Amino acid sequence: MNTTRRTVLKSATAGSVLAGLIAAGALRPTQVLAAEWNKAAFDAHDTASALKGIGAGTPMDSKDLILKVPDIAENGAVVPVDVISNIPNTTSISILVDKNPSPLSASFDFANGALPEVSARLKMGQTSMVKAVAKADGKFYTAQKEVKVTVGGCGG
Amino acid sequence: MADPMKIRAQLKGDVAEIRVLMGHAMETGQRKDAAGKTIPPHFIQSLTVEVGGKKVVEGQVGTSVSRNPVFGFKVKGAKAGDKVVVSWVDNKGDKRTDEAAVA
Amino acid sequence: MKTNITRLSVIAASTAGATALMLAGCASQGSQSQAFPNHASPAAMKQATLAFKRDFQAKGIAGIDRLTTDKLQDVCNRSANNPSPDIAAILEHEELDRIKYPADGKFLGNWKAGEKLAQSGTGMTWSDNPEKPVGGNCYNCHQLSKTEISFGTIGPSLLNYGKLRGNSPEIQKYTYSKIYNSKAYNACSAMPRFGHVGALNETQLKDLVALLLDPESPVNK
Amino acid sequence: MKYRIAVVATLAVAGTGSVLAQAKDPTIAGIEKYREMLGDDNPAELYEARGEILWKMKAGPKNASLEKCDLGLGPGVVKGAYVQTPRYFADAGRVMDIETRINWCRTSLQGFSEADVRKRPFGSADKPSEIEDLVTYVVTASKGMKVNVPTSHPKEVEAYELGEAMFHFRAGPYDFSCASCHGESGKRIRLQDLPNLTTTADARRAYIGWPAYRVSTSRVHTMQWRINDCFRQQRFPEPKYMSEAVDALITYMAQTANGAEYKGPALKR
Repeated sequence: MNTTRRTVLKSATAGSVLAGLIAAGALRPTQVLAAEWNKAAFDAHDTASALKGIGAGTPMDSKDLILKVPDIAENGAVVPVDVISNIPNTTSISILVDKNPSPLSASFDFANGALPEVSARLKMGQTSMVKAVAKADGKFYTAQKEVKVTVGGCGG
Repeated sequence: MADPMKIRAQLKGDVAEIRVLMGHAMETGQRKDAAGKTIPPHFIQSLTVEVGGKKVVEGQVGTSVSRNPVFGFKVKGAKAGDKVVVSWVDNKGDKRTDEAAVA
Repeated sequence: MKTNITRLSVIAASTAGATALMLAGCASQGSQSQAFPNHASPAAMKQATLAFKRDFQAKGIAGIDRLTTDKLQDVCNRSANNPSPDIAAILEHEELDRIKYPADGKFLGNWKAGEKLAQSGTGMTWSDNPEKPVGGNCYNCHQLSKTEISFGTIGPSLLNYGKLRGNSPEIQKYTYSKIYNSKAYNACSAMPRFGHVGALNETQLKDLVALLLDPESPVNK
Repeated sequence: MKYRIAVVATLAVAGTGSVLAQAKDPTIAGIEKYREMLGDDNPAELYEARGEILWKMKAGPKNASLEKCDLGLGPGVVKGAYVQTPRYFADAGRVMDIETRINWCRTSLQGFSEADVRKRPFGSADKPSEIEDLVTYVVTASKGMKVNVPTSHPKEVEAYELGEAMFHFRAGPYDFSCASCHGESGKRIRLQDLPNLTTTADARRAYIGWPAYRVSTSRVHTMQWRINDCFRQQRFPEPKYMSEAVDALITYMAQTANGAEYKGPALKR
């Protein structure tokens, strides 16, 4: 479902493809207005299932996908994450935290001049790999980095 | 009612840098209150950003986005004065739309 | 350790009754005197005492009786934490005499339980549940292991504490004593008197001694 | 007495994990990068926006807004007021910090009772208190201005001296004073730097970081809260909200921090 949603955004400028999809029954008309929340992907309890949920399968490592995270988080409640894709024709970026109860944190589709870049702030329950996944020309790419979540304050 | 969003859209060259701050609990559904009762999940699920009448970003988010979320995007080809409209919808159906102009 | 000779002689001089075990135990660590400046005049300190009585209220387990200072606190407050060597020696002696040692004569507990205790910073505050065990607060102020990168620096690093000192009965007893009542070795030390005030019980103190001395503990790995 | 200081110096050099060695620790660099990446987008802005509405809204038994509140620079002047408090207010006959003063206006102008404003000073992430919103609004209006707390009135001198003495008072089950954590330079609890509030440089750095939105609690904390929670961690009983004792401690810190540029509510762990 998510794959089709992405196609929709990407082809928002190419009306004919869209009309074709609707005609072919691949899309319900409501999906054109607002994609349904990808419950399967967000509810997945491990990274592999979450990746499957967004249609990414096993993404390829890419040096052109830049993931900026702090090495150490002073607190896991807010971990700043920046993702920049230098992969041509990137249309979407997703962010995952391997060890969170639900690894998929967020997924963004870009169109109409939006650069394939996003910054967000995530919760992390513990030290974990953070992954960025980008989609470009139908292929999925990934980059990952570890963020150490520390115990802070007086602990009382 | 949810707090109004804080939207900043600043033009650098022909790229608008958009920063959005949303007031939301982003409750995971895994926390317990003082009485030990589980607090039900309450979180933003989707957001959209429009610039100059065109949808530029469509996002879906889960419970692991921090409380009072902050997002940053960049949009090429924007002009000063372009209207930036940001909307979000949460899992309870609450929603909010706010706007600002590219400066 | 030879570099600490000055420190050793200082301690020996300041606590006339110092034993060999103390000297060995304090060799490279010990507690630091609080050397911060206190310009507050005695008159201002008196006003402060009154203000605490007037403007503070009991909450949870933290009663206003906590504002009543004992002799040691009084001396430290009045001397900006620098009592004369003679007075410090007397105070340290008194505190040493107050230490209650385990009836079974054993000082080593379970280092794994000790590590958990060392991580915990809870206990004794007005928001703490008095039914729950008090934490050791160790990492708040000390480095203890290579694995825990989030550690404080108010107290000295205790990394390799046991490796550096061995595990002799004297060291065990000194370590137990130091956690039980740090003021027995430095009258105005910044470190709480965990055993003396009943924050940590005998089992907990032994677990912490094991954390510091057990060769298998992350402190000595 | 000098020898004790010398001993500490010896320790720092000889200690196995000395402070000097830790200064180059990658952990510290990592934490610095984290703080830098947090950036400027501060949820405190949500509090500020609500606070402005509350400031201008008619409320209380007298159905009045706070727009005529005198925060020290004359009725209605909000800009710059924060960086000139705590100060002596003749109408109240005492030194007040910004929070005490705003509440004074809520009682005198809006007709709220003393009990009303003391009822729930510290809110929660789910339900911030009105005073937290109001304080955030007022302090944000001093963003970019220099801390310039008056020091000449006898009551201001007295408050400073009381605050300083309280700062050094050790008591309680753990023998802690404020100075136990904030009396030496270059120390930290866990990974959090502890400003030495007896020095100008650190007092400035600390003072301009409050009020703050803390990500660990997901809410704005005021300086009244900051002092309150320090005493909790100090294992003391609770300081009374807006008491002269609390305002004296804030005065001590603010006067020490004079000259610092106030950056607005901070975003921190």
